[in-house]
Amino acid sequence: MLHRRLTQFFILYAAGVGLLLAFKVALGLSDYVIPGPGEIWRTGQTYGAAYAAAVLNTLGVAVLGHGLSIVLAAAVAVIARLKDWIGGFIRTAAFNIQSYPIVAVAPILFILLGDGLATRLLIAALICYFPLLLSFLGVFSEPVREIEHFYEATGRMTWRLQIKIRAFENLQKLTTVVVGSATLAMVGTIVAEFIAATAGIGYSIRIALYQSDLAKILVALLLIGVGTSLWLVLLEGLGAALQRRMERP
Amino acid sequence: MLHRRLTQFFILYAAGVGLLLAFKVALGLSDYVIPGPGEIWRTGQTYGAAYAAAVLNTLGVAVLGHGLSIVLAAAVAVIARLKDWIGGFIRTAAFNIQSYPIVAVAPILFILLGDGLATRLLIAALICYFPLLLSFLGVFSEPVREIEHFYEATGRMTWRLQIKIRAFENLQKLTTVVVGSATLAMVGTIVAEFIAATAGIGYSIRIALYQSDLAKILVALLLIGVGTSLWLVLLEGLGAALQRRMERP
Amino acid sequence: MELEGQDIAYRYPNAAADLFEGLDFRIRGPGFHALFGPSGVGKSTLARLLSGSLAGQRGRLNARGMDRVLYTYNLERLPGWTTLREHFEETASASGRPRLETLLDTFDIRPLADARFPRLSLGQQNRANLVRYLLQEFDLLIMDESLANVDEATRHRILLRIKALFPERCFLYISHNVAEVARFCGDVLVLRGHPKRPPLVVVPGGDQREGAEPDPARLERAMLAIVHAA
Amino acid sequence: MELEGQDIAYRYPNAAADLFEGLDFRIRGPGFHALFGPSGVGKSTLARLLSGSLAGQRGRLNARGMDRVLYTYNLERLPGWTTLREHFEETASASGRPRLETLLDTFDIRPLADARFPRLSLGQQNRANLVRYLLQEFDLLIMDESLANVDEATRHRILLRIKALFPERCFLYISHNVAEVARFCGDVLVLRGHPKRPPLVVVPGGDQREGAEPDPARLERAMLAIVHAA
Amino acid sequence: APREGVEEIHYRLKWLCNVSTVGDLYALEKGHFARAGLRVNVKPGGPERDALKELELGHAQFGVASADQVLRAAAKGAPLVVLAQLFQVNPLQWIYRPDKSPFREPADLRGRTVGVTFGGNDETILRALLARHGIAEGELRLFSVRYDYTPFYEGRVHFWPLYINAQAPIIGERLEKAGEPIAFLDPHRWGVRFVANSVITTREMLRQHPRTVSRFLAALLEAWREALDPANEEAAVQVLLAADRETPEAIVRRQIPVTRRLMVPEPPAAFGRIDEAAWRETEEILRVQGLIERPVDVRSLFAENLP
Ligand SMILES: Nc1ncnc2c1ncn2[C@@H]1O[C@H](COP(=O)(O)OP(=O)(O)OP(=O)(O)O)[C@@H](O)[C@H]1O
Ligand SMILES: Nc1ncnc2c1ncn2[C@@H]1O[C@H](COP(=O)(O)OP(=O)(O)OP(=O)(O)O)[C@@H](O)[C@H]1O
Ligand SMILES: [Mg+2]
Ligand SMILES: [Mg+2]
Repeated sequence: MLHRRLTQFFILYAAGVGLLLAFKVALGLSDYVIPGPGEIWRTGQTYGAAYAAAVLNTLGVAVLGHGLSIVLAAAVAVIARLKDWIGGFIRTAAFNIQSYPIVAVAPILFILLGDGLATRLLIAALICYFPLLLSFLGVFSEPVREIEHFYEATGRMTWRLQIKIRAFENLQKLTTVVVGSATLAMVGTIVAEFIAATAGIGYSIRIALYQSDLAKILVALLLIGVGTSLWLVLLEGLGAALQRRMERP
Repeated sequence: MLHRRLTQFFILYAAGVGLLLAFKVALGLSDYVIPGPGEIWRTGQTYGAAYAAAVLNTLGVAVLGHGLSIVLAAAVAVIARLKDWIGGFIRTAAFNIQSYPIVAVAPILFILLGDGLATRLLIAALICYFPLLLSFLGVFSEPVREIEHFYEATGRMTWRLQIKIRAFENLQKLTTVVVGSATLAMVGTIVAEFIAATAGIGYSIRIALYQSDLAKILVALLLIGVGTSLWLVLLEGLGAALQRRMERP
Repeated sequence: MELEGQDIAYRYPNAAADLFEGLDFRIRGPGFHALFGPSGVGKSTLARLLSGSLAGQRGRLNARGMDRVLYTYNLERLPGWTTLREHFEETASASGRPRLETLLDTFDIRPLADARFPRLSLGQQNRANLVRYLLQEFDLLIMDESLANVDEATRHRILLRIKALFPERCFLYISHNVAEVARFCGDVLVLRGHPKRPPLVVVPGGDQREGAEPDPARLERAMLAIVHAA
Repeated sequence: MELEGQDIAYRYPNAAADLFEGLDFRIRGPGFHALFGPSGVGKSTLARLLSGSLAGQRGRLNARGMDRVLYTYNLERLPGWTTLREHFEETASASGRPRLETLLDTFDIRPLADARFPRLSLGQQNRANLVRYLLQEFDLLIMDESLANVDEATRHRILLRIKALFPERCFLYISHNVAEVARFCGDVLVLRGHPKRPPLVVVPGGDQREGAEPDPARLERAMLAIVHAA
Repeated sequence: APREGVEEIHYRLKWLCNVSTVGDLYALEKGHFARAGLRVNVKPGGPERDALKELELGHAQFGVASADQVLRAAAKGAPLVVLAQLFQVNPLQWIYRPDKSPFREPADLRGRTVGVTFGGNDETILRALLARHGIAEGELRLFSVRYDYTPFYEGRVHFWPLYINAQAPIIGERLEKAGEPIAFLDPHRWGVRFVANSVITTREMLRQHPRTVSRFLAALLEAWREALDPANEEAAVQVLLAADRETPEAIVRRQIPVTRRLMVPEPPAAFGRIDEAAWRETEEILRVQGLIERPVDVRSLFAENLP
C-alpha cells in the first residue's frame, strides 16, 4: 500500500517535472524561468534535509488541525442539520464564512486572537473543516427510516442516537471524506504558515517565492507529496481498521 | 427563503462588526486598528457601488469555475472509484495535488498557461473541486446492492448505469455538497483574483490589505456575503426543484 | 380498551384519488386481531395512520384506553453496531426486560444473541425486530408482515406464545396468509378493493389459544368468509 | 438441462462452523421446483452459490444445459428514476419483450405501469421485481421469497401462469408456505437443520398446472412429507 | 522565566528574517539587549502582518513599519512614536534590461510596461515619480505584480519592482548567469524621497516606560551600527546565516554592502537618523494621492527628549 502510493506519487511528480522541462526545452526558456535538472538536483541536496524537517513540522500541526476540524465540522453539522431557524442560521453562518478568503479574514483573526499557535491552528482548521461539514451535513440530515422508526415510535430517539445511526450507515462515505480531508489540513497548515509563521514548509515556500526560486518550490512540492502520501496511507489504514471493527459480524 | 437567508446573514454580519467595535471601545483602539462606524459607513458609500460591481464580476467567474469543478470532480471520481491500479493512481494524483497550496503551484500554472482567464478559472476550480471529489468518491464507490444486483446478474451493468444508480440513491447528499461547494468556488475565485487578477473583489481586497484598510475589507465582506447568499439561495432552489423532479412518484 | 375509526379516508399527496374512504371499524382489546386484504389495498397505509406515523387522514379516530400504539414492519433493521442481546437490553422497557429470556426461546434466536443484525437471514431479521417491540410498553401493536419470512412452524409457535404472554394487550396482525389469519385471530378486518362496498368488513376468526386444538369446521368457515369478503 | 451438486459445503468467512456440508442434489429442467427449509438453514446462501453471486463453496457443481442462472430476492429495488413500464422496456431481452403485456396482466400491475417503484406497496414491489426477471433470458430462475408479500390469490394465479408461460425453463422457488410449495412444485428440495442427516432430501410435490385441479390426497401426502423432512 | 529585574519585550519586525533585519538579529545574538537589561523577543514579520496594530493592541512594545504605514495610522489617530529611521534611502527599485528597454531618464518610461503592486508602496512611489516628471499615467502600461516573476523573465513587463538590497542580488545573479545585462531604476535618484522602515513604539509606552524605550533604542542602534560596520561584516554574515537558512552565503555577502549603503547616514555615528524633510515629502505624496484623508504633522510623530 505504502509502497504503491509512493511509487504512484513519484511517477506523478516525475511527469510534472518532465512536463516543465519539456516546456523549457521546447520554448528555449532560460534557467531563471524554469530551472534545469542540474539546478533542481543541487537545490535538493542543499535544502533537502532542512525542507524535510520543515515538512515534518508542518505535518505535526496539520494532524492537530485535522483533528480540530473534524470536531468542528461534526459539531456544526449536528446543529445545522436541524430544520428549524437555528439550524438555518448556523448553515448560513458556516456557508458565508466559508466564502470569505482566509487571507481577508486573517488580519481580523490576528487582531482578535494574537499570533500564537491557536491562530495558525484555527486557519488550518477553517480551510479544512468545510468539506467535512458538507459531507457530515449530507449524511446527518438524511434519515435512515428502517432503523430510526423503532426509536421514534418508542420515544427513544435522541439526537446523539440519530447521529450515530446515520454515521454508522454511511461509515464508508465518511471514512473517504475524513481521510481525504487530511490533505486539506495539510494545505490549510501550509497556507497558515505562508501567512504567518516562521517555521514549516509554508514559510519556506514563501521565501522561495520571494526569491523567485522555482527549484526550491519544486523540492518543497516533492517533500510535501511524500509527507502527505505517508500520512494518507496511515489514515487509510486506520480507517480500514475502524471499518472492519465496526462492521464485524 | 431568500429573505430569511439575507436576514440571517445580516444578523451575522452585524454581530461580527459589533464584536469588532466592542473590542475597539473596550481597548480604546484607534481607527487604524479597527475603523469606527462612521468610517465604515463612509467607505461603504464611497466604494459600495464599485465593490458591488466587483463582486458581480467575481460571481460570474465563480459560477463558471463551479461548473468546471463539478465536471472535473465527477470525471476524476468516476475513474478513481475503480479498485485497480489506474483508480489508485488517479486517487493518489488527486489527493497529492490537493495538498499543494495554490500559491506554490500558481507560478507553475502561470508559466504553463499564461495569466489569462483560463488560469484564474483553473485556480478557482482547483480550490473547489476537491471537496466535491471526496463526496463523489464516497458515493460512487459504495454499491447499492438491492438495485445493482439485477443489472449485474443480467450482465447489463455499465459504469454509467452504476454511477447513475449510486448518484440517484444519494441525491440529497450530493445536492448538499454541490450547493455547499458553490461557496468554495467563490473563495477559490477570490483567491485567484488575489493572486493574479486586476479585477474582481479579490483584487480589491488585496489592495485594501496592502493599505491596511479594514473598513474596505469589511465592506467587501458584506458584499461578498450578500452575493454568496443570493447565489446559494438560487442553487438551493435549483437543487430542490431537481430533487422534486427526480423523485416524483 | 378500544380504537374506533369513523368514516376514515386517506389520499396520498399527488395521488389522483382517495386510496380508501368511509372506513368504519372498531378494534377491541385485549385481543389478537388481523388486518387482511389484497396487496396494494392500503393495509400498511391504514396501519401507519392508526399509529400516527402517517398523518393527514379525514374522519375520526377515537382511542379509549389504547394510547400507546406501535407499528412495526418487516423491512425494519436493527443498528449494526451491537449484538442482538445488547440491543434488546438497551431498548427494553423496565416492564419488558424480564420477558427477554422467554422471548429469545420463543423466537428461536438465542443462538443468535451474540450476532449482529446485518448477517442474519431474512427470517432471523424478522424475528429479532419483533422481539424488541414485544419488550416495549404498548396497548396496541400493529405487526405489518412482521413474520412474513419466517417458516410456518416457528411462526405458529410464536403467534400462540404471544397470545399467551400478553393476555392484556391488543395486537393487529397484517398477513397474506388466510389460513393463519383465520386460525389465530379474533376479529379479521378485511380491507376490500375499490368498487366494493362497504370498504371494510369484519369477519370473526378462530382465535386459537396455546394448547387448544383448532376446530376444523369453524376454521373452514372463517377462511371461506375471509376469502369471500376480500 | 440439469444442475447437479455433489458434496457441497459452505462456511461464511469469520463463521466458526460450516453452514452446511455434504449436500447432494440435482435440479432437473424444465420444471418448477422448490427449495424449502426452516428460517436460517441456508436457503438464500445456497441459492446465491448456485447463481454464482456468492463464491467460495466446496464440492462440485455441474451444470448441463443450465448456464444462465438468475437469482432474485424480495428486497430488490428498481431504480427510482423511471416508471415501471420504462424500466421493463429498457431492460427486457429481445425474446422477453413480447411477454411484457401478458405479464403486466398476470401480475396485476398494469394500473401501476406509470408509477415509480418507491411508492409501491410491498406486494406491488415484489411483483414488479419478478416481472423484470421474467423478461430476461435464463435457464434457471431462483426466486427467493419473491412473492412473500403478495396476497394468496394473486400469488397462485402468478405461479400457475409462470408455469404455463415458461414450459421450457427451470425455476427454483424459495418459500415458507408449505401448502403452496407442496401444491405447485415438482421436486421440493428440503434443506434440513444441523444435526439431521442427510442434510438435504427431495420430496415430490403436486406440480399443479393451470386449469387442473389439485389432488387433495396427493397434496396432503406431499405436505406431510415436507413437514416431516424439515 | 525572565531573570530578576529583566524586562520582557516583544519586538515585531516588518518582514521575515533577512538582510533588512540584520541589526535586529545582531542585537539579539551579540547580547546588546541583554546588556541593556532587556529580554527581547524578536518576532519576524510577514505579508499579512502589521506591527503597528500589534503595538496598539499591546501584543508588542516595539515594531518596524514603513513610513506610509505610519502616516496612514497616524492619520487615523493611532498613538505612535517614531524612534529611528532605518533606511536612509528607500530600497525599493525597479529592475530592467538596459539592452531591451534602455532607461536614461523617467521620460523613457513612456510606452513601457511597468510592474507595480497595486495598493503597495511601490505603486505610490511610481505615481510620485511620474507626477514629478510630468508623465501621465496613460503614457505607460501598469502591470499588476504578485509573487511570480515570469512576466518579467519573459519580457512582457519591462520594469519590475524589487528590494535592491534583499532581492536584487538573488534575481540579478540568476539573470547575469544567463548572460543578460541588468540595471536598476532608483526613484531616489530621480527626486522621490519616500521613507521606508522605521522603529516605532506607542505614546503610552514612551510615557510610562521612557527608560526602557531609551535603553532599547540605544542598544538597537548600537547593534545596527556594529552590524553594518565593515569590520564586523564576517560576524554579521554569520548572524544572518544562522537566522535565515534559506539564503546562500554568497548572496548574503553581496546583500550586506548594499544594505549598508542604503542605511548608514553621514556621519555614521548618527545611525537611525530621522530625515524630517523626507518624512514631509512622504506625507505630501500620500496626501496628494489621497491615501491619507487628513494631513499629518510629521514632527509630532518623532520622539523628543528621550532620557
Ligand atoms: N455474512 C455472514 N456471515 C456469517 N453468517 C452469516 C452471514 N450471512 C448469513 N449468515 C448466517 O447463515 C445462516 C443462513 O442464512 P440464509 O440467509 O442462507 O438463511 P435462509 O435459509 O435463507 O433463511 P431465511 O428463510 O430466514 O431467509 C443464518 O444463520 C445466518 O445468520
Ligand atoms: N407515497 C405514495 N404516494 C402515492 N401512492 C402511494 C404512496 N405509497 C403507497 N401508495 C399506493 O397506495 C396503495 C396502498 O399501499 P399500501 O402499502 O398501504 O398497501 P398494502 O395494502 O400494505 O399492500 P401490500 O400488501 O402489498 O403491502 C398502493 O397502491 C400504493 O401504490
Ligand atoms: Mg403493506
Ligand atoms: Mg433467505
